[in-house]
Amino acid sequence: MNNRVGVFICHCGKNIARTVDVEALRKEAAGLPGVEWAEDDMYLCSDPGQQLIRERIAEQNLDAVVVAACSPTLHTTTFRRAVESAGVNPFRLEIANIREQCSWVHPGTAETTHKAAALVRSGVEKARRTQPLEPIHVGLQRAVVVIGGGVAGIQAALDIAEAGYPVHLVEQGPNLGGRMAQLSETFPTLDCSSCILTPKMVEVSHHPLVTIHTLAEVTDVEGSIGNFQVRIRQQPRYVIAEGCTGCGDCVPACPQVVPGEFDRGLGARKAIYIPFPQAVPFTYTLDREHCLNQGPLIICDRCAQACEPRAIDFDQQPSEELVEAGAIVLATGCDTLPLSHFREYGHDRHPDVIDGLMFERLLSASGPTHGEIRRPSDHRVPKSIAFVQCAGSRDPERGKAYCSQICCMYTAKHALLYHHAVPDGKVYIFYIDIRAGGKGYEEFVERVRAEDGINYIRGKVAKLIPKDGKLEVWGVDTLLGEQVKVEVDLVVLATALVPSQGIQELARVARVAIDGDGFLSEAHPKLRPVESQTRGIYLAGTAQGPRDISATVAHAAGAASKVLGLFSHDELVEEPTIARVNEALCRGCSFCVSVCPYDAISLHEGTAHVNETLCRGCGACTPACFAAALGPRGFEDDQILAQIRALAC
Amino acid sequence: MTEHTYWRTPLDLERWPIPRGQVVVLAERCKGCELCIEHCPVQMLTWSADYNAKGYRYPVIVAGREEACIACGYCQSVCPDFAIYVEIRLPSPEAGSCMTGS
Amino acid sequence: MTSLAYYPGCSLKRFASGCEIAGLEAARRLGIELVELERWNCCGTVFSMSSGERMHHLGSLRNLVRVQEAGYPEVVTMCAMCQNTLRQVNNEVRGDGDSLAMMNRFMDEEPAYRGEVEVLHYLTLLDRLGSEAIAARVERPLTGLRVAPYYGCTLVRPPSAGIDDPEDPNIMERLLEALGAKVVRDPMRVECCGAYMGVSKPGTINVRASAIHGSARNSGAEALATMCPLCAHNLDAVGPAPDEPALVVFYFTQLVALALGAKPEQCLAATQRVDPRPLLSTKGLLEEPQP
Amino acid sequence: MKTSMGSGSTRIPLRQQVEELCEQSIGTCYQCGNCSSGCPMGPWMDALPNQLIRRLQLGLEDTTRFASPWVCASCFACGVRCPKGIDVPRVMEALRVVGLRSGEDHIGPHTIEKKRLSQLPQIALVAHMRKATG
Amino acid sequence: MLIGDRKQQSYEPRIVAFLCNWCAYAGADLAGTQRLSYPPNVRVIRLMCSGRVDPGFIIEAFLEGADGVIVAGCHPGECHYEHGNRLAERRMTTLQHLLGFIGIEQARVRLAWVSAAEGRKFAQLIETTVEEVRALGPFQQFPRRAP
Repeated sequence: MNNRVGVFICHCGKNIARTVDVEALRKEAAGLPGVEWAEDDMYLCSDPGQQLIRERIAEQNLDAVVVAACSPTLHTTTFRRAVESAGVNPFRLEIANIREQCSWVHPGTAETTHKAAALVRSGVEKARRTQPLEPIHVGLQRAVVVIGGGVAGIQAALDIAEAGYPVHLVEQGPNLGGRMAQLSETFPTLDCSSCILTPKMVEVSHHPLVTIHTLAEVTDVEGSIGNFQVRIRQQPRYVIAEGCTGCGDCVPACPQVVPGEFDRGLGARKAIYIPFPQAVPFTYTLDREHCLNQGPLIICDRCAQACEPRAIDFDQQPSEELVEAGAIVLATGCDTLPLSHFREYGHDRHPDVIDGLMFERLLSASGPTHGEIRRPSDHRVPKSIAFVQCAGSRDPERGKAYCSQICCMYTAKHALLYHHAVPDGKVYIFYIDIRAGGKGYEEFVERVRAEDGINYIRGKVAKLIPKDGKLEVWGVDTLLGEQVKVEVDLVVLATALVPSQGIQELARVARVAIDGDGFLSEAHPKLRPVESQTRGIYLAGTAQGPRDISATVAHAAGAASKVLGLFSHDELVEEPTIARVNEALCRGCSFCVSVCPYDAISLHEGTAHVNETLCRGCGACTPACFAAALGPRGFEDDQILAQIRALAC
Repeated sequence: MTEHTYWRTPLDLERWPIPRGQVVVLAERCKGCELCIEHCPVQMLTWSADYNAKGYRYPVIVAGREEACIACGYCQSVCPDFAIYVEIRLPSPEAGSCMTGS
Repeated sequence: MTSLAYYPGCSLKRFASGCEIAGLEAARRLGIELVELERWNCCGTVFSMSSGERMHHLGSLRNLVRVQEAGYPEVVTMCAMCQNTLRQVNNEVRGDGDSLAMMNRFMDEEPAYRGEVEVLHYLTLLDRLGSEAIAARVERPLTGLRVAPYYGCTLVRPPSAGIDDPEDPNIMERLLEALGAKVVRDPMRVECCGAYMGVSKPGTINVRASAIHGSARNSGAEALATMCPLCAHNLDAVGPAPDEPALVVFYFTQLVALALGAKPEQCLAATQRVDPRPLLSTKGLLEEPQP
Repeated sequence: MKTSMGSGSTRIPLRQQVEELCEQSIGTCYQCGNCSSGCPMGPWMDALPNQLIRRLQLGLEDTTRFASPWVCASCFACGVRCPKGIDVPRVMEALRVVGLRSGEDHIGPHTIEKKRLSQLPQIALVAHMRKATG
Repeated sequence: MLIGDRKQQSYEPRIVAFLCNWCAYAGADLAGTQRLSYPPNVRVIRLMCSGRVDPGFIIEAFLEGADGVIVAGCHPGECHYEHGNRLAERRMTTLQHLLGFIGIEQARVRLAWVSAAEGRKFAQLIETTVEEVRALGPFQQFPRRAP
């Protein structure tokens, strides 16, 4: 126990001295057990004030300090530096908050001084029981794993790699590009989506510091900030990447035609394929699920025979790789609510009821119709289209309670592009509210609204009835107060954005939280939007919540800058005020393990062990410990009990 | 009604030519093991009504499925008696389309 | 032979008797004995949805007490409206102990209802047997008969009282397929026929019936199958406007009885405005089943 | 203006009255109109269901003058489709109850032709009487 | 001497408050910044999280002469440490069941959620707690420990 405590009482001008009798307080403090020196000063936080503390430490050979002043949130760092420079361990400083929680809130009566004295006494009792603590230094692996090869993942990977750090970009599918690659044009500028994405894809694929893992998944994450070990499982492509020249000779040879995922089933592909002409890497993929060779027996090898460079390898096996990384960026993107969800809109599974992403493929020059809008049932050019917004969004009862953010805009874009392609076509947009809150967005919607032949109808659609090759849309115009029935050739549902499949498993593996809708949870909705609740793991793009391309890119750049901020240090310096186990007392009951919010405690050979980089010192484990074997440094039981004794009497 | 996500007929099927083949059966070599009929991925083979000289039924093409052969070569690969083979016709866009797979 | 309590309701004893006669015959042929409750009263026809009108539930509640007295855990209904009203009242009192206690006090001449009876619709009963078991009993498959099931409202809505998905039900389709019929999925099959509004606004029913008949016809149906006496009345007895063609409207039970080999007079006992016999005879469904 | 006996200005506001009767939260409606889109009786209504709810949200006491609740066939389609989980049929029922409590029936045997009366099935008559008479 | 034996004088309840660093303590600081006044009967112990509060601390406070105890943390769902406040809630709920058994009125122990933005709420919390504990009278069930 330290018995050479110095107490320094600040007047804070008149802020404290107005209501607290500082002189009485000093006298009281000087008489407390363990106090070697007590002094007051006008402004302790000023340079002369700090100098005073330093001098007294040296003169009086103090080994712990109590500063009675303002809130510790304001000047802890100031006074820690001051005592440290005088040779006292900074964690032997205690602050008694006699301003915010005493002099400012109570009148100038004896009772206020009385309270201040109690707070000082409490501080002294704690200070006497402090131990010297050293900050924890942790090495830092300056490499990143970015999970998800869409525009968010690409942006984050490029930003980090440009700063000079190696990046592993892990993509589940056979190629990069994500959702953005599927889009035709982007709102509100009508830039061609693949034209602006392709250069980025090429850049990331050629970057010497970026390693791209396609057909790959992260199956396990160990470790913590600065030192993650990420297990990447690589699915076989059955095409040797180095060998494939992308000539495509294998494709006509393949006898198996299947609906392609990239075209949302509106376009076909072979069992050996490349999803789209700009794909990166430009390597073909053999889809064994649809290949004729289902067993180990290879009988149809027509693709292999057609392949001049002999790049097809039916014997490829899954492989695993363990990657060291200091940070992880999750950019797993989004999906849309499946059309089968909407039983009232397509109970007969009408081919001409499609979702917005399918319509993007119909509009896309690289799509199945080369950009000509044709409806799936009979390939005719639709003469009328109904767009149904909020299909599953803003529908807490049967869909998702949230607004999907992008549907108002892409529906307006769809209407405009269709109208340009089919000038005599009729468009009916059924909406509830138009949400166009981006730069140039409202202007874009206004432009679409002004088009002749595009009708915005305020009201939700209850049902679609197939009728004589058309679809009868049952809607309402809530502004007119009349029911609306229109027969159209094609119905496009603006389906709600949902997190990608598999995100729950990834969240479990990476130990990040997900919200009630399945999106990844940010650390703070306003102030820490790109950080997950797990340190060292950052979020980018629609994995965290619905957003459009520009917001996704900004979010990803934000995540990258957080990673770079982390990497700007030589090593991680962690506060030492974390939990500590007295191994002699620990009985290995594991109660602490179950209460720790950070999975920072584990049992090794029957004794609790604290991972110093995961522990954040909340102290939740301590009350759970029956053996009193566990306590957070700086807030240990004996310190708090001494404070209680000092305060309660 | 399929629950498969992508159940619509792709709009560009005709753009995806499928290699075509012509199955040739050497009936007299066949000893009726059924492997070719069993393995044909487009189910275009069935038993003949009559018997060959050895007294076996042999594979014949299902009526109406003459054009179904995708020249995969399964039948000739599995035939233990070299009694069936496929002549490959070059894929052509107008060869017609038949979507296979699930 | 399984024995179950049976609540017919008023319509099945009068203008919808065809539904009951065929339904009972079909049940007999499937080895199910439906024992009609000794005393029963009107269910109230419609469920009162207002918090202040609990007394309207008494009719249904008394019937549930009758089932409880007779010692059956379940009661089978054929009428869609009866099943809806009984089920909703049952749900209401089960979910609200105070309400049940109040109602029991009010019916102090009756034994207190304990809330344990389950209301079961005839369709659910058949579905429990399973398509395969029913298909095995079919003597006169409805081959070639293109039927559009028509659910109307009260079989499927509200979801708490419905027997299948409110937007996309499938139970009648499954059973009709088991009977060998060609099932037509009509998009209007859960849309309201106008219900009781025919009383005060007769014209509305023709409009609704036209839409429903027209949609089923466009979908390729030759007949509609329903389980609701009020739907049957509106779609058949009232029907579309006079100049518009009308499909044959069957009670679902009639098709079951027919397929299971019952005599045509048992299946088609009550008068149907649109005579089903010509349609059935073109399909050879009025002949004696082949052994 | 019609005034209920013994009520005057102390009468409970209509919205509160309806909310108590139907046990639904009228305020959650965001006027998407889905209830009205699929309403089979919509063509015969003088105000669509969403409009009635809007009027109730605003506390307009004259909402009771509309005929719509008496045209509603209680088919429950609106309630099934409401994205906000409002059981709209219950709101309609509450409006009917409010109307009936003022002592006015909206149908009676005398209003129906004798000949039709004998042709109408009891299920329709009982149902309609239950919904439209006090 | 400043500190007399208060039980001899007119009764002023003594409240010990355990505040989490991120929400409740910051809320108490805000009350100060806003110069809200509240009774000086409260003595604050700053902890990193309300989940650190051991029920034993509360008993200890009563043993040492406190008349009431406040535990305050972040609002549910806003815990700086994911769910430490939930642990506090569970521990306090259990403790509440046992208080009567050991002779402490339940009203003497209060669990509250105060955010960093709720200075006024903090001041009101102290006011109402002091009033309620004052009404209960001094806590004298336990013989005071010898100092």
